[in-house]
Amino acid sequence: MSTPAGSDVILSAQALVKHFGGGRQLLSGRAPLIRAVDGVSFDVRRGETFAIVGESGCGKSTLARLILRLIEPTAGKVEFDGADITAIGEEDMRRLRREMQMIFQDPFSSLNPRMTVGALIAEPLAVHGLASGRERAERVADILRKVGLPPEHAERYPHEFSGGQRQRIGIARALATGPRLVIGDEPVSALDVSIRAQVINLLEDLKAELGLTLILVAHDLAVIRHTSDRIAVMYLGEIVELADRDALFEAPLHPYTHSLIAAIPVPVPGARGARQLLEGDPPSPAAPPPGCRFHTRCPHAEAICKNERPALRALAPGHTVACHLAERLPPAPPAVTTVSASTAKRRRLELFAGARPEPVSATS
Amino acid sequence: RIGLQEDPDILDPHEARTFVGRIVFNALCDKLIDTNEKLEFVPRLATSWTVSDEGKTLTFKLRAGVKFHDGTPFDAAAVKANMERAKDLKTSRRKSEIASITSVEVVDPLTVAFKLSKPDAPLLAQLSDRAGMMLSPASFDKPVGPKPICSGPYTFVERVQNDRIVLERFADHWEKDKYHFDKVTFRTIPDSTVRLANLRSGQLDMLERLAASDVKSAKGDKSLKVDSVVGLGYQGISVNINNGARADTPLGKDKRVRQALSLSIDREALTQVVFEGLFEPTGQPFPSTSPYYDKSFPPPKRDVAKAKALLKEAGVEKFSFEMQVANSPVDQQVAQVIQAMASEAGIDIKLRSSEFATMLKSQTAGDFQATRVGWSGRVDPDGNLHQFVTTGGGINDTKYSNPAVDKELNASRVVYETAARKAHFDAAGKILREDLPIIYLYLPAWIWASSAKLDGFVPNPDGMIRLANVKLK
Amino acid sequence: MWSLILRRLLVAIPTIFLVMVFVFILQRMLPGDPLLVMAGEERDPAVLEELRKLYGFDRSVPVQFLYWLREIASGNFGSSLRTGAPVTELIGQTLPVTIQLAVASLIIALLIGIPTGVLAAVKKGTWLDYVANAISLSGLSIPNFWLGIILILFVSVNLRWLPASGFVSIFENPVEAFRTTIMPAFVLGSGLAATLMRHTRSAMLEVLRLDYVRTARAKGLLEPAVVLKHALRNALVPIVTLSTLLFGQLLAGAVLTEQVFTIPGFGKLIVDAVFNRDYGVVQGVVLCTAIAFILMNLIADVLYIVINPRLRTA
Amino acid sequence: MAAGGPVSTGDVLAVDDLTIRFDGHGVDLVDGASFRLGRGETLCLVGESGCGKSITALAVMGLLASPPARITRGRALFQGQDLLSMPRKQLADLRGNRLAMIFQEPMTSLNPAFRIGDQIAEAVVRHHSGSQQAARERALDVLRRVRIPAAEKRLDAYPHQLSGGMRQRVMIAMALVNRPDLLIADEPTTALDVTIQAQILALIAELQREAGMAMILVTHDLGVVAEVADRVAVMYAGRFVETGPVDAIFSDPQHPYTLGLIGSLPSLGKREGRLATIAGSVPPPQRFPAGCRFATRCPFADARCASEVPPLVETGTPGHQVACFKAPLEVHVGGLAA
Amino acid sequence: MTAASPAGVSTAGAEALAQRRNRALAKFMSNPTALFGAVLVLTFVVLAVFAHWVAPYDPNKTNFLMLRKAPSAMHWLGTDEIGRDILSRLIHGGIASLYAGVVSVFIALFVGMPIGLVAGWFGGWLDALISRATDALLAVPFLILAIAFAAALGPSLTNAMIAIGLSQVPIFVRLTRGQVLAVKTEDFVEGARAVGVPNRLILLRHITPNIFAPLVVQATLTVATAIIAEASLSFLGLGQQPPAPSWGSMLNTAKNYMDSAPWMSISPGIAIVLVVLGFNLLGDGLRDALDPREQ
Ligand SMILES: Nc1ncnc2c1ncn2[C@@H]1O[C@H](COP(=O)(O)OP(=O)(O)OP(=O)(O)O)[C@@H](O)[C@H]1O
Ligand SMILES: Nc1ncnc2c1ncn2[C@@H]1O[C@H](COP(=O)(O)OP(=O)(O)OP(=O)(O)O)[C@@H](O)[C@H]1O
Ligand SMILES: [Mg+2]
Ligand SMILES: [Mg+2]
Repeated sequence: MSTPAGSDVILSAQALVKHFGGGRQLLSGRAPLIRAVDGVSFDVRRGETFAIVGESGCGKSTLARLILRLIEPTAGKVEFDGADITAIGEEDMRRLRREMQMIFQDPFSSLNPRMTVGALIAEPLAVHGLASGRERAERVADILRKVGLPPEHAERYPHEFSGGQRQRIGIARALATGPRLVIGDEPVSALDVSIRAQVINLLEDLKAELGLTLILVAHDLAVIRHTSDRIAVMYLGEIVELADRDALFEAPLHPYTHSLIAAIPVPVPGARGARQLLEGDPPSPAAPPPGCRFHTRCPHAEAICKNERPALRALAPGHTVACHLAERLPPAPPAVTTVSASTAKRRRLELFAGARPEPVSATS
Repeated sequence: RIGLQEDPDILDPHEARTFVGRIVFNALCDKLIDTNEKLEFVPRLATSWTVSDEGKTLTFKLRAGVKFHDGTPFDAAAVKANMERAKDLKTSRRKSEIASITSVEVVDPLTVAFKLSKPDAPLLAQLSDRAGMMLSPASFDKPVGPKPICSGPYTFVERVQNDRIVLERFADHWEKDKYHFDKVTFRTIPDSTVRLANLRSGQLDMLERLAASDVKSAKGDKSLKVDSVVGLGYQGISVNINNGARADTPLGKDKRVRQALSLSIDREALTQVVFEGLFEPTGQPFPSTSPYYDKSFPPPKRDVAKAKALLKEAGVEKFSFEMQVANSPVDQQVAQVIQAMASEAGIDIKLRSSEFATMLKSQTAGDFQATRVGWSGRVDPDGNLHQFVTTGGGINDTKYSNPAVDKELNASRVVYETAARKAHFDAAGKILREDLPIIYLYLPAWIWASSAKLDGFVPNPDGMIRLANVKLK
Repeated sequence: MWSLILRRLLVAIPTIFLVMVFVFILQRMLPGDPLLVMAGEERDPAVLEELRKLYGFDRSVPVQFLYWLREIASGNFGSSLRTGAPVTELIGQTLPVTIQLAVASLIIALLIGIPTGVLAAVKKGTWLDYVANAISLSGLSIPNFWLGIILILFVSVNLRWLPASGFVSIFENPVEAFRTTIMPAFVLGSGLAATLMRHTRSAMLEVLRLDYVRTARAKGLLEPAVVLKHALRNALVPIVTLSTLLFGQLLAGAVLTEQVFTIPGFGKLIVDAVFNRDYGVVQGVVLCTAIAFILMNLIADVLYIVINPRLRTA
Repeated sequence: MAAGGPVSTGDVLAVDDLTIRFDGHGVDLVDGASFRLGRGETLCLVGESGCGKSITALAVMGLLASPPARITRGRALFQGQDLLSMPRKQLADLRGNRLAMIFQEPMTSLNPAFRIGDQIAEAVVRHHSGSQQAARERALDVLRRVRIPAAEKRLDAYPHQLSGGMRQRVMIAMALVNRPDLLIADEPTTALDVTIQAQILALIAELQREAGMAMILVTHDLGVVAEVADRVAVMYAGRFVETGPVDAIFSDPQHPYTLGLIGSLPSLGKREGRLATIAGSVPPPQRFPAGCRFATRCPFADARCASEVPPLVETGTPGHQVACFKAPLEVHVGGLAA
Repeated sequence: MTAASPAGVSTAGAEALAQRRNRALAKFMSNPTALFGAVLVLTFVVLAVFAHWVAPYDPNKTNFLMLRKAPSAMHWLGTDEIGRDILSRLIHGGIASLYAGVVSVFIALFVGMPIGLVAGWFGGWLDALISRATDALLAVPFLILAIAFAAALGPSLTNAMIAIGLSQVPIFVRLTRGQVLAVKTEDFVEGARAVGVPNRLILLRHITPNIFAPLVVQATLTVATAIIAEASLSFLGLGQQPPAPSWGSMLNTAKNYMDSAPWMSISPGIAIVLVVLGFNLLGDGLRDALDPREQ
C-alpha cells in the first residue's frame, strides 16, 4: 500500500518557507519574526493519504494553507500537477481551487452561521459556474446524501447540527466541486470519540469512491496510523522524519518520533507504566534553538546537535530523517498494542459492529 | 454684581460693538456728554458745547482737573488724540459715526473745536456714546482691549472671557462721591432663567434684560425689585422690496399687501401675549418718549376685514411668503403669534428660523422675503431711521428707495433745532407708513431686576446702567 | 512602550492635518460672514470691505489655509476677531476650567457608575438590576440643560444650598471650588455614569462567566473577594480606557452644561466662536480639541497596556 | 490541621442519587448519579461531550451557578458531611482546602491580572492564618513540587508569560497547595499536546501517590482512563450506564455504549479495516428518550428500552454494574445476530 | 441560490426554517425588558403616525386666552406660551423626533457601513486613509460638525437629519471596520476563499450578514443620540421649522418657563426620556436576541 502503482506526484512542496511578523507593526512595534514553516519539501502521490503530524504550533496549519495558497509563501514553491501555483495570478488561482479543497478543523467556526447548508454547498458550484438552477439543487442533494445527511437538511442552518454533522457539511462543501486533492486540517480532532470514528470512516469511503488524494494534518497518532499511507513528522516548522506508515510506527528513527509515539495513552489498563517522557515544552517558533531544533528536549543530544542543523536524509528507501544520530539511537521500545480480549468481549464487539449499517441520518 | 445677557466684545470703545459692552463702558469710561432719562444731553467731560459756523463747527469746553486711570491729565489734546484714533484706527468701528468730522482743533487746553464737513445733527448723540468716550492717549501704543485705561468712575481690574469683568473704584475720579461701590463685577449669564436664579439665590445684585415672562414671578418675590422703561429701539418686519430676486413677491411688489399684513396683526395682543404688556405696540420707529414721536399716529389697530379687502384689491386673496426669524425662543414666539394672526387674513407665513450669523448674511445678501428685525435704538432719531430707508443706506437691506423720503431725511440731518427736524421726520414717516418697507410692531422695554436693597438706580431709555448714586441699603 | 508612543504620535500628524483641513472647509461651508456678525447692528459696507482686506478674507480659501498653516507652524494661533484676545490666551483661560469640571464629573461618574454597574451585574435579572438600568438610562436621556436648570431652581433658589452658577478654581479656594463645581459636575457626570454603569455591567457579566472566576471560587474565596478582587480588576481594564476617551469628549461636550451654569469653559468658547464665525478661535480650538482627543486616545492605549499585564511585556 | 483526613476507613466521598436540573430544561441533566471513592483511589468519569461530566464535578464542588442550575435530589457526603446542604460559608472553607479542583482550560483558568505566586499564595492565606511571606514560601514549594523550572522566577510571572503546560502545572500547584483529601480534575489535559499531556498525567499520578489523595478524573479519552483509573464510571446523557473497576470495563464491557466507545478507537496496531461506530449523536436534552437514554442510538434497543429506565445492576464481577436490559449481550441478542 | 428540496420533504424544511426564524423573535419576545422597550417605541410611533386622529386639538392652533395654563381637564398637559395644546403638540412632535432619530441613523449606517467594509477588508493605504479621516472627523466636536452640515444645507428637518446622520458616520465606519477585521479572521471566511469565492461575494455574503447585528444594536443606541441632537439643532434653528412641533424645540422653548410653567418642559422631557429608554431597551434586547452565544 505504501507506494501506489504508477507513482505519480500530484503535489510537490519545494523548500516552503513562511515567516510571520517581522515587519513594522502600527501598534505593537516590531513584531517578532515567527518562523512558522521553515524550509519544508515533500511530494504527495496521486491517490495516497499523506499525513502531517506534530505538536501544536509546529506549523501544520500554516503548511496546509500554504499548499492551497490561502497565504503567500515567504519562499519556496508549490507545484500542483507539475505547475507552479505560487506564480499564477489571483483569478487563475481562484479557478484552480476547484481542483484542491480544504476541510477545516473547527466545524463550529468554519461554516458561515448565516447561510443555509444548501447555500453553503451550492456556493462553490455557483462561483465555479458548475451547475445552476435545478441541476445545482440536485447536485447539492446528491452531495448531502453522499456524506450521509438527508437532502432536506439543505434548508437548515449550521447551528442546528451537531459537531459531527457539521463536519460532514464541511466535507460536503469541500467535495462539491469534485476536487482531486483535499486537505484536511485536523478534520476530526474537535469531535467526540464516537463521532470521530464516523467521520474517519466517511473520509475513507469517499476517498476510495472518488479517487481523491488526501493530505491529513493531525496530532492524534492513532487516527493517523489508521488512515494514512505516508507520514511526515514536523517539529518547529521543519519536517524531521518522513516515512511510510508502518515503517514510522514500527521503526521510528527520530527521537522526537519516538517520544510522540510513547506519549500516546494506550487504552489498555495493563499497559501503563514506565516510558520515556519528554521533558519541557517546545521552544517558541519566534526563537528556534540553533542546530537541531529538537536538541533542547532530546534525551540523546550531543554537542553536534547544538551546533549543526541536521539535513533530511534517506536512511532507508522512502524513509528520511533529520537527525545526526539516527543510526546510533537505541531502537524504540515496542508499542503495546492490544490485550487479548476475552471471547465474550470480542463477541459483543462483533455483535455491535454488525448490528446496524453505517448511520445515514444522525437524528432519530 | 451685575448680570449681563451676553459677553461683551473687545473693551476698546473705538472698536467695540456690543450693547453689553456699552453697559460696561458706562462704568469704566467717561464720555464728553451724556443723555439723561428724558433723552436730553447733559454735561460729562464737556461742561458746555456750542454750534457755530452754520453748524459746521462744534466747540466743547472741557472739565478741569480730570485724570485718566493712569494719571495722565485729561485735556483738549487728549480729545484730539482720541478723535483721531477713532477716525484712523484700521479696525475702528466709529469711523462712520464721526465721518463728518474733518479735523479737531485744540483751541486751548480746555477747549476743543470739531470742524465738520457739513452740519451733522446726529453727531452730538454719537458723542454721548462710545465715540465720545475718552481713553488715555498714553495707552494707545499697546492694544487697548485687554486693559482699557479711561477716566471713568471705575478702573479695569480683570476680565475672564465669558465669565466676568471686574472693576474697582477710581479714587481720583472727579465725581467719586457719587459712586458707592468699591468693586463692580459684571457677570455674563446668557440664560435669562439662570440669570434670575442667580439674583434670587444672592449671587447677583442686579441684572439687565429680565425676560418678560419672568416679570410676574420676579414681582411676586419681595426680595426683588423690577424696573422697566420703554427703550429707544423698535421691533418690526422688514420686507424685501428690491434686494435681489427674492424681492419678487406680492409682498415686496405691492404696498397694499404690506398694509394688509400690517392690519392683520393685533399689536396690542402680541405685546400682551409675549411680553406681559410691558412692551408698547407701535407703528413708527421712535419711542413714545421721544420728542420726535408722531402723536397723530397712534399704534395701528387690527382690522382683518380691511386687510382682506386690500388683498382682494391687490388680487392676491391668498398668498404665502417666508419670514426669516432669529432662533431665540422669544423671537420664535413672536413670529408664531404673527403667523397665527396673519393666517386669519388669508396670509400664510412660512417661518424660517436661522441662527444670527446666517440671518445677517441672508439679510444683506437679499436672500429673504421678509425678516423679523429689531433695532436696539439710538438717542438721535436719525439712527433709528436714516440708514434703513434712504437709498443706499448702510443697513437698508430692503433696498427700499424713495427720493421723497431721502430728501426729507437728509434734510433732517443738517438742522439742529428739534421742531424743524421733527417736521422732516413727520413728512418722511407719512410716506413710510404708506409704503411700509418696514412694518413696525412694538417698542421693547428694558427690564431690570435687582435686589430690593438696591437703591438709586434710574432707568434710562437707552438701557444703560449708570451707577451714579446707586447703593445697597 | 516609548516607541509605541512615538509611533502613535507620528500617526497623529496626518490626522491632525486632516482635522485642520476639515475644520477649515467646514467653517467656510457655513453661511454667514464673521465680519458681519462682528459688526452686528453697525455694519457699514465700506468699513467691512476694508476689514475684509485687513483680515485676509478677500483671498481664496486655499491661500487662506496655507497662510494659516504657516502661522500655526510658527507657533502663532492667531487671535479672536471678536475680542482681539490671542487664541492661546483664550484657550489657556478656558481649558483649566473645563478640565476641572471634567475631572470632577468623571470622578462623580466613576463613583456612581462602577458600584452600580457591579451591583447590577452581580444581581443580574433581579429587580435591583432593572432599577439600576432604568435609572442609568434615564440619566443618559435626560438633556443636560434640563437637569441643570431643575437643580439650580431647586438647590440654589429654593434651598439656597449652593451657588447657582459661576466658577472658582480649586487652586484658589477649594471650598468654593467644590461648591461651584459639584452641581454642574453632577449634571455632566449623570450621563457618563450611565454609560460607565452599562459598560461596567456588561464587562462584569463578561468576566464573571470566565474560567478564572470559577478558579477563584474553587480556591474557597468568598463572594466579595471573588467579585471585587478577581472579576472587577479585569473588568476595569476596558472601563479605565473608556474613561479616558469619555474625558476627551467631555472637553468639547460640556457646552450646554457650561451654558446653564455659566461656567466660562471650553465648550462655551467653541460654541460662541462658531456662532460668531470667529474663524481663528474655531480653528485654534478645534485643533486643540483634536490634539486632546488624540492625546486621550494615546493615554487610553498606554493605560490599557499598563493595567493589562498581558500586554505589558509586549 | 493539615494532618486531617478520614480517621475511619470510610469513603472520602460518597455521592448518592445526585440529580441536577437547569431552569428552562424539562429534564434532569444529571439523573441519579451515585458513586463512592476511597482514600487514594482514582475514579474516572468518561462519556461524550455534554453528557454531564463537568456539571457532576461542579455540583460536588458547590460551584454550579444557581440559577440556572438546581440540584433536585441527592447527597454528596465528604468525610461524612453533606456538601450539597452545607452552608455556603462552610463549603467555601472546605473548597481549595480539603477539596480541590483543576479545570480543563489552562489558558483561561488563571486570572490574567495577577502574578501566579500571588494566586497560589491567596489559596494558602484564605485557609491558614499566617503571613504573606509564609504563604509565598508554600507557593514556591508547591511550584517546585509540580516541577516548574526556575520556580523562584516564575512566582512573579503573569499567566500569559507561561506556556499551556506550565499553566496547567500552576493550576495543579494551586489545587494541591493545601494538601487536599480529594482532587477533582476536569479534563486537565484535553487542551494540551500529547507529549505535555503525558507529562501532566504522570505528575498528577505521582503527587496523588505521595499524598494518598483521592481523585475524580473527568475525561473522554479511554487511553487516559486505562492509564490512571482504579474505577471507571461511564456516563451517557446524564446517567451512569456502567461503572466498575478499570480492568472489568476494558476486558468485560457490558453496556452497548461502552462497547461502541471501545470499538471506535483506532487501534495502534495493524490497521483493522473500518472502525466500529455508534450511530448518530447524543440527542439534545429536550429530546432525551423516556426510557434508556441510549435507546435512540442502540442497535439492540426494543420497545422496553424506549419506555423503561434500566436500573444499574451488578454483573458477575464485584463492583461492576451496568444499566442495560440486554446485558450480557451475547446472552440476550447473541443468538439473534448470529 | 437556495437549493430547492424535493417536494415531499419541503414542508418539514419550511417548518424548520420558520422555527429558526422565530427563534430570535421568540427569544426577543421572552425578554420582558426588551418587549417593554419595543412597546414604548411602538406606542410613540403609532401615536405619531395617527397624530391627526389621536391629538385632541390642532397642534398649531393658538389661543391667546389660554397662555401657559397648567394641565386641566380641557388640556391634559396644559398649554404653551402662545396657548397651544401641549398634548397635541407632543403627539404631533413625535414625528419629527422619531424621524430625526431613525432616518439620520439610517443615513449614518448606510454611508458608514460600506466605507468601513472597504477599509476593513482591503486594508493597506486605503484603510490608513479612511481611518485617519474618521479619526479626524471624530476629533472635530460633534456640535460643530452638525452645525456646519446643517447650516450648509440650509435649515429644515430633512437637512438636520442628514446633518446628524453625516456626523454619526465616523462611528459606523469605525465599528464596521472593527467588525470586519474580527470577522475577516474567522475560519468560514478563509473557507470561502478556499472554495474560490471572489472577494466581492465574500464581502457581500459572508462578511456583511455577520457584522450586521452589532451595527443594528449600535444603530438603536444612536437613535437616542440623534433625537437629542435634533433637540440641539432645533435650538439653533437648524431643525424643525416653527410652528411645526418637535420635542426638542418644545423643550427648548419650555426651558425659559421652567419656573413659571414647568409642565411645558416636563412632558416633552419625559417623552424623550421614554423614547430613548425604549430604543435602548430595544437595542439591548436585539443584541441578546441576535447574539448566537446566547442561543
Ligand atoms: N497569521 C499569523 N500571524 C503570526 N503568527 C502566526 C500566524 N499564523 C500562525 N502563526 C504562528 O505560526 C506558528 C505555527 O502555527 P500553525 O497554526 O501552523 O500551527 P499548528 O501546527 O497548526 O498548530 P495547532 O496544532 O495548534 O493547530 C505558531 O507559532 C503560530 O502562533
Ligand atoms: N449554564 C448552563 N445552562 C444550561 N445548560 C447547561 C449549562 N451548563 C451546562 N449545561 C448543559 O448540561 C449538559 C452537561 O454539560 P457538561 O458541561 O457537564 O458536559 P461535559 O460532559 O462536561 O462535556 P464536555 O466533555 O464537553 O466538557 C450539557 O447538555 C450542557 O448543554
Ligand atoms: Mg493548526
Ligand atoms: Mg466538561
